[in-house]
Amino acid sequence: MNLDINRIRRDFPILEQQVYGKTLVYLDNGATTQKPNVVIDKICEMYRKYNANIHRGVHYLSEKSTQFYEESRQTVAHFINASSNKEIIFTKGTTDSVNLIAHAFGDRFLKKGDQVLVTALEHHANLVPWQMICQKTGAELKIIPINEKGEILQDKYRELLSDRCKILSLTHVSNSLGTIVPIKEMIAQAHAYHIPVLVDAAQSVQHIPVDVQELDCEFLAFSGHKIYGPTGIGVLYGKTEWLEKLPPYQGGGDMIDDVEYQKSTYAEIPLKFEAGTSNYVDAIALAEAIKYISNIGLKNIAAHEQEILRYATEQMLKIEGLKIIGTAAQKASAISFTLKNVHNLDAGMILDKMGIAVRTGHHCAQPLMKKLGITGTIRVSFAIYNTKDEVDVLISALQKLKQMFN
Amino acid sequence: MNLDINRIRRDFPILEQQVYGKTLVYLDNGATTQKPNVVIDKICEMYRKYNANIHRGVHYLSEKSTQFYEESRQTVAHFINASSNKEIIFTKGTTDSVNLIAHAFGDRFLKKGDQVLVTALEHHANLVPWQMICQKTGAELKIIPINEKGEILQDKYRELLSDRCKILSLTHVSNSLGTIVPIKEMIAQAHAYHIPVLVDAAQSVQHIPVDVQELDCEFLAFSGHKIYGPTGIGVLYGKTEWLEKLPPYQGGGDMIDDVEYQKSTYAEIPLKFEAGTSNYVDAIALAEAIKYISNIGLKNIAAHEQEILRYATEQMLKIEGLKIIGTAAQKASAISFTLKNVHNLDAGMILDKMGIAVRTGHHCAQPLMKKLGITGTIRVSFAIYNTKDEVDVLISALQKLKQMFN
Amino acid sequence: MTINEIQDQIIAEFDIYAEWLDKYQYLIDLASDTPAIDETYKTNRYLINGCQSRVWLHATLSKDGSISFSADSDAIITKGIISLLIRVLNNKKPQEIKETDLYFIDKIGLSQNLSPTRANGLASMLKQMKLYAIAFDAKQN
Amino acid sequence: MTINEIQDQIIAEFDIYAEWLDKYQYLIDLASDTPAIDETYKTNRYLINGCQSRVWLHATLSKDGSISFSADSDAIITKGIISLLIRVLNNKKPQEIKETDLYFIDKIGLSQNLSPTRANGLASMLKQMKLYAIAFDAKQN
Ligand SMILES: Cc1ncc(COP(=O)(O)O)c(C=O)c1O
Ligand SMILES: Cc1ncc(COP(=O)(O)O)c(C=O)c1O
Repeated sequence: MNLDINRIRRDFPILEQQVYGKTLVYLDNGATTQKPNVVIDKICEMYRKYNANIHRGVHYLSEKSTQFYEESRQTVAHFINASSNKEIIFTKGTTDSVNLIAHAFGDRFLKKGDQVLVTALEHHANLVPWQMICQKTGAELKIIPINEKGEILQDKYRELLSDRCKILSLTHVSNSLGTIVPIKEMIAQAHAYHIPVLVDAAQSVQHIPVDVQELDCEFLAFSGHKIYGPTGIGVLYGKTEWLEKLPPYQGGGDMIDDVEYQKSTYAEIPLKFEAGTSNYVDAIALAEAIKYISNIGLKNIAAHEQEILRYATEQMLKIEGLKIIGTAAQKASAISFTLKNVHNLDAGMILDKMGIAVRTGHHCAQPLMKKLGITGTIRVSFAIYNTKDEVDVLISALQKLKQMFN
Repeated sequence: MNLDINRIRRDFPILEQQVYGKTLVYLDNGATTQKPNVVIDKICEMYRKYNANIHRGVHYLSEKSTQFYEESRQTVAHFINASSNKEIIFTKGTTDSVNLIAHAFGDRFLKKGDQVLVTALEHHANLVPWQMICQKTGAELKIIPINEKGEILQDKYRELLSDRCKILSLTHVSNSLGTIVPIKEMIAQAHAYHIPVLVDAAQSVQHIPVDVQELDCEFLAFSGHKIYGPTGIGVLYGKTEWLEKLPPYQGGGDMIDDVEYQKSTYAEIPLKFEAGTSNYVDAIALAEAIKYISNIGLKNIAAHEQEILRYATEQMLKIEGLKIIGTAAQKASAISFTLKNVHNLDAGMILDKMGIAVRTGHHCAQPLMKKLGITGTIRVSFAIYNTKDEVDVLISALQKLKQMFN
Repeated sequence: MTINEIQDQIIAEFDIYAEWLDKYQYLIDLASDTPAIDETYKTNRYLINGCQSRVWLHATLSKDGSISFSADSDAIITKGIISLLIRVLNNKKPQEIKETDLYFIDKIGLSQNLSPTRANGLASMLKQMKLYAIAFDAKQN
Repeated sequence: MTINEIQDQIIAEFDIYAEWLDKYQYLIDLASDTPAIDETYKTNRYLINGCQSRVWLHATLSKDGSISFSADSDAIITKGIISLLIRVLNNKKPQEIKETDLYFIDKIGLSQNLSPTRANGLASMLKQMKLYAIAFDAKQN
């Protein structure tokens, strides 16, 4: 199927914006995606027609919003093929989801002498929480190394696996280099040592089909705002048996069963992990985003984005002095690069003035940048609404930019 | 000044909703408030025109959204009279804010033998996190008792104060009984023992003027959705010196300074406590809500709501078999009551069919309900848009309801 | 009458009322007409989890092999709903109860008009009744 | 020239360029014309915190009691901006530097066009320059 990208673009009002008198070319989708009208309209509709706090309400509005909220949980469960709605927890975002697991898992299962495994590709969100919990529990953080292309060294990974490893947490797609990590195989290998696995899917669910049962991961996290949904909402998937054995993370309303002044018993999953008033409006709008992309089809999205990625890579390699950072065999959506004699910040500022939004710097992956011996990169990252024409605009902008610095 | 409530009502689109063919009478404002058009429109505007991830972005949209986000921090700081923007941390809500403090404070300052003080009035959000941290650290949770009117027993409070108390966390206004707690005096008394104080202002900032410098509290928490703002956003205020000495809560992007694989240094406040992509859209919309009510004026709002409260109380007392639960001398916004021979759930369901939204049950204050010897109450809670006419509708509904059960 | 005949009867009764308030009034009246459960069964042992109000349910196996239920709740509307469930399932054989599909709940609009928490409560009651049936069935065989 | 005369001169220069790209080109050209800092000062000691790119700043007190600055950055536009700051404040007396109000930054539109993080960086540079002035002033008195 060939997608009609121009029709899709019309669903995203912000793409018509002018920036410094130039049509916006938005290539910062790794940081956050833009929102289709259906998502924006759903938020408005909720506030204009149905807003009321969910659960425990006996009145009409509260029943409606509770119903919509629980239907959204169903939509998310279906999207990643969870085996039950209970396995879906709404959080603030990927960072919140990872912190929840690091904290709850660490509290119950980590002690001195244990190891936690992450990869050299991780975003700070999937690194710093583990550093913190390792510091607290005395467990050791082990880093699975990569090669110069940005691919995980599978033999080193297998060497690191042992009974001392208590959990593996790894990204599905690298936000800074675009590498697609072969997580399915890695999860199977971890399971041989009974190691549970958390997948940081912040950069994958919007680009490639993700099926938690096929992957067989114990946990998976992603952010609403990176998958065409609103900010302030995210998802944590967990296998029922695991969610049931983890202690709660935050305390408050909704996550309790019975409370006395001195002690409480907790609700069943998923509510056990949803303390306080949930962000039901954004959860409902996230479900709308998921329906929107499911209608287009994740396979179609992947095909379109791969084509853009291939074309952009090809064109960029023609620019002298441009070096692509991250050349893994399997990549999704993002291209990081440096320009000879041009600092990434300078490049970002100039591209901005040409109407092109890119991200520059360390992309929340400082240790990776240090490892690669650079202070940062310029990153373009694509979404469903990007076109080859936009790539052409980028390429000529880069050429212009080079001239400015010579 | 006399407010033109009908004009204000026109700012809230949901108030025109029909429920079962009857005009909605929304008296569940303690659970969540409705949103004025300016708030809803701001969310749409952000997504349609300015959406981009904040901080670290060098492009136009990112600069704009960062600027609006930081201006919102300023608006919040000004609203509660914080002495600096750095003292404002955006969280998910009150529950998140209290958990942050309980966790960070507990980690650093609580140990076996220490005491944590809360009142018998607390919402689960300001009770369960302290239970959890006490369980973890071995500290003891002490409950300041109340009298049958729902007022804090000040002499008992003073007896509980000692050098063993390490922190006092108390509600400003009780969500279930409406009691206004004399926190200013209580904070001063805690300070005599060098005890820092966290104020749960979830039920006060929308009803009465709150000035953190005048109160002199160390921390203060509230939720956006209860102050006419969106769900998914909340505020934690903290004195600079305290925020600086607390360890970070969640790890991730934005809250770091320098990251290596094995260790990280953290950003300055407030960013140290804002891990991951903040909910900038809802933070910006919250600022809009705050501007909206500041324009009306908190004193005017308080005056109007006190008048409604007085009138409703008076009318309700005329209903035979109706008992008001919580009769403190100082109350704000909420009336809890029971009806003889009518279970609160039955009442809630019938009122709903008459178009009246109230809350029933334990109001996330189970220990308080047990203490009062009841399983729950019916609670009506008012906001700026409620009118005496609506109180009249409620009163005749209650009369009708009584008949149905006799 | 068979289970389905009783269900159809209830649907017909509720059809008379166009207004929701009248349907509720009918539930309240039903509750008042339902005999209360024996006080000895109003204990935690017979309490059903998952209801916002408290519901106690007790069942005995009659000599003819059918089940007889008694129940109570501190909330009247809840009690009215249980009394409908009992009316449908009382004095039926375990086998019948186990296999029955209670369509009347949807048809009288009860399930749409219950909050999800209340709908959970209804599901819990029904589940408990079926559990009794399963237990008695096992005992008999 | 006084500090303000130089500021006005810069404003006039930037006024020529209507397009933002041209202003940036001008900053880039300025940076290339600015002599690099002595390599011995490119150390952490002279690094300014709060900039997204690395900025090194060094200052010495000349015999006539004025301050002479030298600076560098790994980002060219940043270096262009610093070179403007230096042009305005170089060879001025500590007292003058301490008290000066740098309005040119706003007037050429730089501050509106800097991301808040970059604006922070600019503020940090300026702060560091004033700190040198304060230090030298204290030394002299
Ligand atoms: C007094 C009080 N504290 C805390 C909370 C919790 O707020 P949230 O659910 O928005 O986190 C509430 C709201 O129910 C409340 O009324
Ligand atoms: C791979 C990866 N993990 C985690 C995150 C953190 O997501 P959030 O900031 O939405 O919590 C991001 C987003 O920057 C990411 O790209």
